[in-house]
Amino acid sequence: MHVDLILQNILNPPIMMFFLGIFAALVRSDLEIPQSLSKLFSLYLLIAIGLHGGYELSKSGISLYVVKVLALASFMAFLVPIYSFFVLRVRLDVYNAVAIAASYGSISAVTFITAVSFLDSLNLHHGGYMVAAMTLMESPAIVVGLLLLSLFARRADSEIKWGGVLKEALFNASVLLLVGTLLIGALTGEKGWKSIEPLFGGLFKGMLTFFLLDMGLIAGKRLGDVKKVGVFLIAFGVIMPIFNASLGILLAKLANFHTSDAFLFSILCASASYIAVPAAMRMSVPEANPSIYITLSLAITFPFNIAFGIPLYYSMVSLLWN
Amino acid sequence: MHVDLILQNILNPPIMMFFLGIFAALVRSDLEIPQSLSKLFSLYLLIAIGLHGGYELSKSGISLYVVKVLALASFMAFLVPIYSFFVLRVRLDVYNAVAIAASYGSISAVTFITAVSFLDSLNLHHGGYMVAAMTLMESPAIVVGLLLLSLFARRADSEIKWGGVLKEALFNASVLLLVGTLLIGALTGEKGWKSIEPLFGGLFKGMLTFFLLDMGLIAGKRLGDVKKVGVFLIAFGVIMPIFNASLGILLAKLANFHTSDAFLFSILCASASYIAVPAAMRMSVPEANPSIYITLSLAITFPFNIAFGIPLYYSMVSLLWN
Amino acid sequence: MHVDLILQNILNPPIMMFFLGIFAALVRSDLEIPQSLSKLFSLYLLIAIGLHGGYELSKSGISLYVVKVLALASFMAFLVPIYSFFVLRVRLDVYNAVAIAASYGSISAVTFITAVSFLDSLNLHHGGYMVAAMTLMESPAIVVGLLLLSLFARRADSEIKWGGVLKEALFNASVLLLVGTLLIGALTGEKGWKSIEPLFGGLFKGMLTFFLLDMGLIAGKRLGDVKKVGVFLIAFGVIMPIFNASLGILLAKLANFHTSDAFLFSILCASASYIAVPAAMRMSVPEANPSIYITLSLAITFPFNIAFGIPLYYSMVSLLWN
Amino acid sequence: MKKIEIVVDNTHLKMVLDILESSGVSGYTVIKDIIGKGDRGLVLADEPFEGLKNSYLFTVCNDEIANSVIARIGPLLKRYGGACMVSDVGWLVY
Amino acid sequence: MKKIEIVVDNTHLKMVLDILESSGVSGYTVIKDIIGKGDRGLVLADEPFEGLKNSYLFTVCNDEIANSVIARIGPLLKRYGGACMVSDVGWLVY
Amino acid sequence: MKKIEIVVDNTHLKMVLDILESSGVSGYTVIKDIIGKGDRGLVLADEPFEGLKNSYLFTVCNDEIANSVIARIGPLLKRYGGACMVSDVGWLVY
Ligand SMILES: Nc1ncnc2c1ncn2[C@@H]1O[C@H](COP(=O)(O)O)[C@@H](O)[C@H]1O
Ligand SMILES: Nc1ncnc2c1ncn2[C@@H]1O[C@H](COP(=O)(O)O)[C@@H](O)[C@H]1O
Ligand SMILES: Nc1ncnc2c1ncn2[C@@H]1O[C@H](COP(=O)(O)O)[C@@H](O)[C@H]1O
Ligand code: NA
Ligand code: NA
Ligand code: NA
Repeated sequence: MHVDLILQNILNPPIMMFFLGIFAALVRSDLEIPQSLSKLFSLYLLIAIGLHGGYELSKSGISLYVVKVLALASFMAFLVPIYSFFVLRVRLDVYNAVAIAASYGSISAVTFITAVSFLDSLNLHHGGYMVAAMTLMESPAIVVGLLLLSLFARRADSEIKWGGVLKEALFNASVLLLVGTLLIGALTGEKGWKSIEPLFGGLFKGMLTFFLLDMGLIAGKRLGDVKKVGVFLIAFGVIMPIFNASLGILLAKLANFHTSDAFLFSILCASASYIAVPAAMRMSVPEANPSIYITLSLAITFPFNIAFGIPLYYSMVSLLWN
Repeated sequence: MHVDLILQNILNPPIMMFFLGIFAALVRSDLEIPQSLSKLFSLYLLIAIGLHGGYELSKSGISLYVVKVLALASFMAFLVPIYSFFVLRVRLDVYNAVAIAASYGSISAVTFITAVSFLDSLNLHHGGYMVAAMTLMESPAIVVGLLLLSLFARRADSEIKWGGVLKEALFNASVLLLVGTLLIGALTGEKGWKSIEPLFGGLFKGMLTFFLLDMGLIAGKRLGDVKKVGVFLIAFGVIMPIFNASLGILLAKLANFHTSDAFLFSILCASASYIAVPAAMRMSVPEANPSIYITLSLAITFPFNIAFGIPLYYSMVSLLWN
Repeated sequence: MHVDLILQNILNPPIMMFFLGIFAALVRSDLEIPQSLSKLFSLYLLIAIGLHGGYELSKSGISLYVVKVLALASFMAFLVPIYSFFVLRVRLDVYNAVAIAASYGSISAVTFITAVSFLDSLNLHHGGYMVAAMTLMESPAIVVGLLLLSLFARRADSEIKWGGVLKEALFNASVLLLVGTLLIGALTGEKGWKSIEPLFGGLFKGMLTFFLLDMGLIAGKRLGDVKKVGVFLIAFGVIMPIFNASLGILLAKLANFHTSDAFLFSILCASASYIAVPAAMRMSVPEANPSIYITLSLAITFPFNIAFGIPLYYSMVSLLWN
Repeated sequence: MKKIEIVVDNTHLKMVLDILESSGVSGYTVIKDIIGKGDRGLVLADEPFEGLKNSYLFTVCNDEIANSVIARIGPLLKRYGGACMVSDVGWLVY
Repeated sequence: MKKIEIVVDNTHLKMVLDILESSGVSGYTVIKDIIGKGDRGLVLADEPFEGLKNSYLFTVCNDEIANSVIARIGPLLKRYGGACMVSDVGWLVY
Repeated sequence: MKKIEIVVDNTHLKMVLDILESSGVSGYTVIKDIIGKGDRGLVLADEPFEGLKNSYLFTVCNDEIANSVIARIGPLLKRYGGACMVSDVGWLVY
């Protein structure tokens, strides 16, 4: 990996604002971003990426290639939590292993969006179907996690409330928004997109910049909890993403993905969920400690991917594809 | 009404986002939009429509035609609550009849704004005075409602606190913002508008799209209350708007309005208030049940107008004018 | 001062929205802007001015002239609170004198930003280093204030917690954001700025317009407290800014500042802090009455500078420079 | 001392505070935009119409003032809805 | 009458409210997104994952209902964390 | 058990929480940005300067800890303003 690629990534307003946020949290500045603004930014980014992806889909249509991408995405979403679980079981009880494995089997939309903006800054573009791939990869890990739980845990009341879990998997805010806006973007096409492009297109990178300041504050506040997490899990939080990304890149190479798609796919494999999956886990695996699984994905894997993962996976892809 | 007109209206990002919001509420998704963001969107839209309307007025000036439009708007604002009251009295007590009649005599700014964006998507434009007309139509129904109350209700402490009511009618957030921004837009003219156009012009449709997702969630949550409202009132909530719009269109034809103005006027007649008037009613008619009058205008008439009213009234106007 | 300069200033959407906000507060309209939106606007404006200033700095570099500007800015930040203190001691106890003097020694970023937008409307531009100057002027007054306190107050527990105070001075939200975004803007340069310009450049004046409505509401609500403040302090709140601005202009003339820089420098001298300094004072001078020092800078000096100070100082500069 | 706790909608909050002030309480504390369920059904914190949202407030005062407040609050809550609790509490005087 | 006060995370708030309703309380009041510290550590109001945030709620009911609520709430809080207080309170009937 | 309720401005909230923690309470609950009126006048929830806004907090602890908390909170509230109430409460142990 060339040093300029790291610089290329870091010398970007969004990434630098992320570090500013971490810095503010570490020096205990009184800088605070109200929760409702976090919501504004994250809703905005989901809607923007969904509408834009849908519009791109309306132009490109759904080819065999797209189906292949979506199939491989779904495959990884089932595979990653399984092997992660067994790796985690080396040191952890079943409950925490399930919760963490499920988080890493799912994705982080903000990581994906930051990678998209990295591609943009290299003037590379991605297909709208990658947003569909992201959406497909959000929820399977929840189901896999609970299957693992019912196989390996000996709980008194071991019956899981599958109804609630499936509802959460299908209709959680992020999946619902992404599926909905993909559809809306595809149905309203060029004319629809043009009318809302000034908000959902033009401001995209600026809003990401604003939001990553906030994410930096949030991740920075959790850095204090990292030591409680232990060396094994810290190592897991860094090595697992690299492994997942590498496996993703390998499969993408075998499946002949385009460069940008392979890169974004590696990001999806590498990133871990800190909202949707924890919500499902808190509900169905109360024995697991949320401050472990959230800290791991939010304060270790998320910053690692944002700062080093993006240039690393990108250079791996560049090496293999050129 | 041609089917394409309905499609033309529905295949618009704002309208589709409204349905996505309703869907999210119906499947009880955890998608939530904090109250302060609703405020952001609604303040933004009021300010944007006011500043833009004022700027348009500064270009067009106030002609006799404009005076005619404003006069007819005021006339309807007094007339609608009166006949609505007598229709409602067939089934309801005086208090609830007053509260509902007043709501339907007033207007819904979001409905108006959605209609404006529908016109825009047809490349049709409206005069800034239509925003003035909307503003004029907000409050008279409150006064009419309380006059009806003092005529027909036999309350122990029947004296109404007119001071508070008139203050509410003149200085409620929406009237104050619209009058204020109309003035500011008119006084600062072209130069003023150009300097703020990127925010208040360019982002307009995108912000409406965002806001209608929120309105969909809000209306969707109230859909459960609709059955409590009863068949008579549900019918009222659909038929009354159509009747009011038709009457508005007829008068507009007689008064020789331009096509776009006639359409927007019909929307003003058809729409019902779910904020300003309820605020006044809760204060002065505590006997009326707010969950009836708000549910009716918010969960029945508002969605009806957004989805079907807009193309319906537009095709009625097209028929008569061409 | 020509009347057109006042009009030129007032016939601007941001300033007129400020008055609309004051009006709404005075008539007790139910218009309210949630706290989190105030935060959104103020964070946005700080980030935007910082990133833009940093980008300008990356173009211009740091010359001897820039060093001169920054030096004079720091000088005034130390000087103003000292003489203000002695003026205030004529009527006030040590504690309140310290708190008010410190507020006037610091700056108000919103006043500065409004002055920048006034310059823009005259098609005049300012150097990015003026944002650095503003940042430098934020905190010295806190330190000076506490030094004055330890010299003149005879407190039982007179030892001041310097650690906390210096942390507050260096890492308060506003200083941290400005320093951080100046650096980010400078490091990411042209490419960085272009990517976020649609949000942080294009929307700037619109966001200021929105925010000043809010500031008008906030200042208007405090107008009722003004009478409690007394004639001496009201006079102080108007005359001190004029004096500080005049002194600033004189020094700027001697130091051969460019016109726009001199004007912005006068604004920095004239404006008073109502957030960062009060935060430090409430912590270290609990004997002082916050409703006096905040009301003074927020409800008197801030509106005065916005409405009259800007054209006044600008015409003084114009007179001396041409 | 008595602690009086009240839940009332925003439309009538001002009336309640006026009663408190004119009864001579030394202060009060208000938490706005809470969620509640009672005879008038469920009231959410994100009603589009602000006046329908509930606020929670409490005041601490001596028994005499408490009685006068309760006597005046009762009819108001009866008419407009709301809830009111009274309990004994120690008040830290320093 | 008894006042029961509960702090519980948003994930389990609905369960608690269901228990209240099915126990026959006449109403309840909820304040969302509060800050708390207890056995599970510090819970801030701005967790990115909403389900971890705490809510505070109270209900006023007669002694019999209170006992049934407490009996049913106990196991839930034991499993998922949370806090519960009970006190005597006068309830204004008008 | 005792329930101690405190209203204090955000500037001094941390001091109060430090006192609670060092006195050995098992937990506390905080509601930020509330509205209040007392000797220092009206404090709104939307002051531009955050440090002036009020927070409400409570902790439940045994009598001994309560006494120590009260002894240490008193001087602080005397100097900076604020309010403090104490009452008896049952604490659900599960
Ligand atoms: N039994 C209760 N316990 C706690 N809060 C209540 C109770 N009853 C009513 N409330 C509160 O008072 C508000 C108004 O009550 P109501 O007018 O009966 O709908 C409700 O929305 C609740 O917040
Ligand atoms: N002693 C206490 N006093 C007041 N609130 C408490 C206490 N203990 C716990 N809580 C509240 O209950 C929540 C959950 O407690 P826990 O499950 O023990 O972490 C905490 O976040 C606090 O808000
Ligand atoms: N009698 C009271 N009842 C309820 N809350 C009070 C009372 N007195 C003061 N407070 C609260 O304590 C805060 C600070 O009080 P003070 O320092 O006296 O202004 C006020 O803003 C109120 O929120
Ligand atoms: Na993953
Ligand atoms: Na109408
Ligand atoms: Na100054």
